[in-house]
Amino acid sequence: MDASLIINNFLSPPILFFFLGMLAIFVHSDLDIPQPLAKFFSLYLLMSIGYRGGAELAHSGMTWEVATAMGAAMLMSVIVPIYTFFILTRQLKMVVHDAAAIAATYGSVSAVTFVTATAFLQKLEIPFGGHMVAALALMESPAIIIGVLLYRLFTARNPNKDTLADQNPANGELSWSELMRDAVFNASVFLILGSLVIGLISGGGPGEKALEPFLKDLFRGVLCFFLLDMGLVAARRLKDLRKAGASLAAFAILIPLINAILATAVAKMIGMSLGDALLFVMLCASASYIAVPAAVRLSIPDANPSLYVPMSLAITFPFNIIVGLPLYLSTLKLFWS
Amino acid sequence: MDASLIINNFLSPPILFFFLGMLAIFVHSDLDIPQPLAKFFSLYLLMSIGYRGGAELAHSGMTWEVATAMGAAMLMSVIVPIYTFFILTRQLKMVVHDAAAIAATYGSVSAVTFVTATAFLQKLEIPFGGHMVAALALMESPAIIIGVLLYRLFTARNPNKDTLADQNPANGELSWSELMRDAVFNASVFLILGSLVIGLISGGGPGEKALEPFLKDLFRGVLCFFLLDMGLVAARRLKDLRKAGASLAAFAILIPLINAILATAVAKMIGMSLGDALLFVMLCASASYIAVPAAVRLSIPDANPSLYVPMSLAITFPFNIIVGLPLYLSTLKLFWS
Amino acid sequence: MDASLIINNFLSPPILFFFLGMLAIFVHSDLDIPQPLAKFFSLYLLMSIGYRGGAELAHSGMTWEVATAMGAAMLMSVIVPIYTFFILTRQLKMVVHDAAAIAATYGSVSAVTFVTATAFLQKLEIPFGGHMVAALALMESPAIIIGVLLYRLFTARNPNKDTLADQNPANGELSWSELMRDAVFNASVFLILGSLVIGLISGGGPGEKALEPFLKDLFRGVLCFFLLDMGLVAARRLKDLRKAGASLAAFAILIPLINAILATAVAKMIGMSLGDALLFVMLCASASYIAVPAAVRLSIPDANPSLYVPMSLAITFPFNIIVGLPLYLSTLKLFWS
Amino acid sequence: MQPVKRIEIILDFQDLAKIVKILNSLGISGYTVIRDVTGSGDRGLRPGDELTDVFKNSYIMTACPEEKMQEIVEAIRPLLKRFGGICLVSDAQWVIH
Amino acid sequence: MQPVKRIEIILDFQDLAKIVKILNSLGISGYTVIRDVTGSGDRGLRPGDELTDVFKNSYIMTACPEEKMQEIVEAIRPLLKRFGGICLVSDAQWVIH
Amino acid sequence: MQPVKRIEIILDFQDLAKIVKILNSLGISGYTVIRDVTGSGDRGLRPGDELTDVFKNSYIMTACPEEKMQEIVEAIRPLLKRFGGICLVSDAQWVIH
Ligand SMILES: Nc1ncnc2c1ncn2[C@@H]1O[C@H](COP(=O)(O)O)[C@@H](O)[C@H]1O
Ligand SMILES: Nc1ncnc2c1ncn2[C@@H]1O[C@H](COP(=O)(O)O)[C@@H](O)[C@H]1O
Ligand SMILES: Nc1ncnc2c1ncn2[C@@H]1O[C@H](COP(=O)(O)O)[C@@H](O)[C@H]1O
Ligand code: NA
Ligand code: NA
Ligand code: NA
Repeated sequence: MDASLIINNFLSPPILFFFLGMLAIFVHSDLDIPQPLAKFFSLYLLMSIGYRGGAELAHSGMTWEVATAMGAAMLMSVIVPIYTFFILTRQLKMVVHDAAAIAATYGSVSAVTFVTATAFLQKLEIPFGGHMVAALALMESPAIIIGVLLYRLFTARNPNKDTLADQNPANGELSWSELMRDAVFNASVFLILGSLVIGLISGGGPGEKALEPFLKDLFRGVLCFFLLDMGLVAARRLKDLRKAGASLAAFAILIPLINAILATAVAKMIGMSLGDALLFVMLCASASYIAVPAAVRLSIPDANPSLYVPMSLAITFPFNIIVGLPLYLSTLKLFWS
Repeated sequence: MDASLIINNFLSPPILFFFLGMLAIFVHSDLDIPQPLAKFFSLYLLMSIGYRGGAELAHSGMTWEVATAMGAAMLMSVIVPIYTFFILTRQLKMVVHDAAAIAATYGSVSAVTFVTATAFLQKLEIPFGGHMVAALALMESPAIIIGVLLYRLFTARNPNKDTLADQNPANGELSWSELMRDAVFNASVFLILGSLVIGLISGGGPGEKALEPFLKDLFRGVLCFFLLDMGLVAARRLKDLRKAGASLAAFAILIPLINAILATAVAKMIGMSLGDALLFVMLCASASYIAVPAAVRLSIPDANPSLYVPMSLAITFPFNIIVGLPLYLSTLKLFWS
Repeated sequence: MDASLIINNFLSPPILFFFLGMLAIFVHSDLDIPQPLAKFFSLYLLMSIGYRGGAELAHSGMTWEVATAMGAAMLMSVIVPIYTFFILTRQLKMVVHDAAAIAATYGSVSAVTFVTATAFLQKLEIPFGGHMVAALALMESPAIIIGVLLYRLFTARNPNKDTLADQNPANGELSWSELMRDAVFNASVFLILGSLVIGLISGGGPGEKALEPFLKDLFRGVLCFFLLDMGLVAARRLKDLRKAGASLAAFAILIPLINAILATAVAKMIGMSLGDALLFVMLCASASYIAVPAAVRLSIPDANPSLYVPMSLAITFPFNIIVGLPLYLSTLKLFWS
Repeated sequence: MQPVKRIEIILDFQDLAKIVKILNSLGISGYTVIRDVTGSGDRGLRPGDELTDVFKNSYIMTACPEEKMQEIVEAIRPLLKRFGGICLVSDAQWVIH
Repeated sequence: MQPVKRIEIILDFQDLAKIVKILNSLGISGYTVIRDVTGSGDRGLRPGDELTDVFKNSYIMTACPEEKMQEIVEAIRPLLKRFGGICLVSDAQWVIH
Repeated sequence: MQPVKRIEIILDFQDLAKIVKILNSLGISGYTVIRDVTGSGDRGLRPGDELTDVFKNSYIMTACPEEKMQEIVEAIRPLLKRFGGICLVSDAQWVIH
């Protein structure tokens, strides 16, 4: 294990600002980032990562490497929600609706984790492909759909449903079109994919150069500001974890580790580059807290958000960016050198 | 016609982000730019364009070229509202209050259209003068005042007015001071003019250099973000167009074309440079959707905003930046080469 | 006196944008900066100044110079609230609660004034030490605590207090923990100190370079935008000054001048560099309008905020950045050359 | 002044469009919306501080004639049953102008 | 507790200052404002998503003694007539403190 | 529908947490908050345009059974006495769902 890598990451400004945010809550400071700003920064990061990924893809072109990465991404986002669902229902005796929601959470991905990982790679000057951004966009939705399918498969039909399911659509069955919209056209998938396509189209041209000061140079600074806010929010959610209990807290650290091992194996098998492999591992290890709640709210209405949200936001996310990032990279280095 | 110019503009990031915003509405994505951010970006663009225009004017100084451009701007913003008013009332049989509001809309200008045009010229490396920003500021208000005058001239005195016009100022007559304030000191005119003066005063000094990263380098990126929001808003207004009907929709495309032709002739006559001419044409072809609604609300209270707002915002604005921009430039090139 | 310095400062973009903001209120323009943006810009400025101060401190290290500056900062923030309190109660016959609040206001410091001063020094290429940021953070709280102590010392026990002070904490005595939190962990002290520590830790590394475009290059532009908003707010508060009366208005200009003289003497005595001395003088001359109201609200509840807020925000702040900055520097130059 | 019923509905931000649709379908074109509202209810705290808009509320108020009130309430009730939220009805006087 | 009238006014964002002026002129110094409110009424949808602040509303509420209510309503009515908006009056109990 | 009391509290933004704590301690888990509200009262104008959050208000509303109302009001009154703000109580009907 490369201890210097861990310390190095620990002492990098984005991570330190994340800690600063958490600290602000612990000492009861009134530090507060206005919500419209936090939202803007997340949109900015998605736009930046999407556009730059697309522009790079325009340079490199569609290759075999790209296709296998997409395949691997697809594969993992199908496997993870299924195996975690059974761990949750069988091993942890969890009710179906919560298990399905947590499975969707851990099968889907966190764009902010990905973004933090790209900043980490850039600092270490390890190159990575623009198509990994496409993999990120690709991995957000399938796990959600699988989670909903599992929920519907394993839930006994509600006897009261028939009385409810009258003419009024508000009472009716799950609306697949609403689910698709929430899972595929939610703001974060939409903006990443859209920016990627715009980057693909206009990359290489003079437009790319003119956007650099905004979309590229500010990236690291905005990330610091954004992680300051994430620290505030994560620390506020920490107390919800008491409800989740020790076994779910352990789950929130162990499953990312297992997913990271699986992803490492897959990445080695298909011959990803070191940078791409780290991003792929981060994606698989990460858990969603933006796309999943939006889609699960309507599709698995009885799932308890005060379980899956703090698990991903207050445990898995900090774990991945603080410990996971250098840990996964030093593990990968063992096999890639 | 230079087709490559059209395609080139069509595929430039700002325009593509505008389309992305429209698409988000069509596919019912929940993408949403927080309103305070959208407002900030518009303030930023006005400040940037104003300051840089002023700084450039400080370099070039007040010349004959500048004076004639101001004169031409003044002329066009008087002619346009008058001739469009008569087309609307005579040809389209429109009631006076709506005709006056639409005439003011098309006589006044859109700063965002102007800003998009400057980015277009910068990409093509066609120079333009800082005084065109002054022309922009100059053209916002006169058409509004003329629109209100036409309204008052052609409206039969309201017989109920006397009962209303008691001591209470709330009931009284049009407040000219309020109109002047809304037309001349509205936020966008004020900020552009103020920044222009600041640029004039401090341009050339070390202050200009220090402001470049913020006011100049970020410009293109902010424009993309801003047009993403404009796309969202324009698409939301599209459905209001049904009320407007086909003849007003045609008006919203034909009048810009006529104004562009008039402006081309005037620009040629006074010997503007190619870059200045394009900006002048864009100003004349553009329609206001910020300054006009604010002033018209009180001065022509019976005008229906769901006519003039979607016309300018959802037809004329997209038409001008997508089709108009390259169209007008390739036409100008015919006469300027 | 160096008149060119005064004119130069007067015509610099940040000051001109401050005037523009004030003008907007005087001409009743509807220009308005959304509050979340204004708050973000203040957070940005604190983060930027903190991080860069810390990074510079990492380069220079902890020296004797740093220690004496901290000592001087501590000394001044103890002396100023005490002597001003007695001027207010004895000379101006002010009631104790208002005197204590105003004393705390003038003993504490204004981060925005400091930030404007650093931009001024950078323009003149006068170097200053990163430890002055630490001095800024150090000077925010002590005066507040002294103000509260003075208030409690000189206020006769309220006879009604006993009936109120029942079991309910809402009725109880001053909560020292709340005061400490408001005085020491308020957002602005917390963010400056936190960013300073992060700068200390990560300064010099590659992280510092990557943050430059955001934290350093944008600084001047953001300052302009921010001062535009400060101009709006200051002008809105001007009319509250009528309540304060002429003697308090004079106080709001004379006390900064006296503090500036005291600070000049102290700075000379301990041998500060010219740049550090100017920042130290600005800190001592400045008055708080962020940290103080938050802490005073609970600790000196009967103090009237419509006295101490407009005094510092609408008189002392503009005076210091417009007249004080070049005045203090040209005075310092007499003794430092 | 004319007596009206003041109906207040507080529900998930993301269900706002559904309520507006129902009001429109009942011919109610007068309502006021406060988009960003936080709170707490049966489904726990909704702090409104996250990136997703899922955990925050919206507020809608409509003043309507008494006879319309029952109709609106009936149309909204199943939505509240399914998605959560509350609905309050109170009396008010509409200032005719 | 003391009975009061709760007057709610919803009108154009840009008319807010006019209402405040009227309240001040009537000696009413207690009121609460929510600046950014959207809605729909006789003059159509006011979505509040544009750059201009023209198409959004503000909300003002003031609790006043019964005898003041009539005076306020009469002063506000012509404003509503001219510029649009609504005014509701309801009963409430003020918690004396 | 079930009769309830609608308690509205408007007070300093920075005292919001104190009110929430009191509500929680009384077992009230249903309330709605509008964080950014401006206004004017005995302590003068609170314009909400400054960098500090000291000069702005928050709004909390809770609908509760009649018997709980007195308890809440009594618990809140000393807070209002010390820190300012107002509390209004009115009648409403809760739409059961
Ligand atoms: N008793 C109540 N009083 C006021 N607001 C409430 C009450 N109960 C619920 N709410 C609001 O309605 C939202 C949804 O409630 P619920 O569906 O019960 O979680 C909450 O987040 C609150 O904003
Ligand atoms: N019946 C109503 N109930 C609640 N709010 C209303 C109602 N009618 C109008 N409003 C509000 O008042 C604003 C102006 O109304 P109007 O002048 O009728 O267009 C609307 O945009 C709504 O926010
Ligand atoms: N009569 C009233 N009607 C409505 N809101 C009020 C009233 N009095 C006070 N308020 C609100 O309560 C806040 C604090 O009031 P006060 O403690 O009296 O300064 C004010 O800023 C207003 O937002
Ligand atoms: Na995952
Ligand atoms: Na025009
Ligand atoms: Na001071």
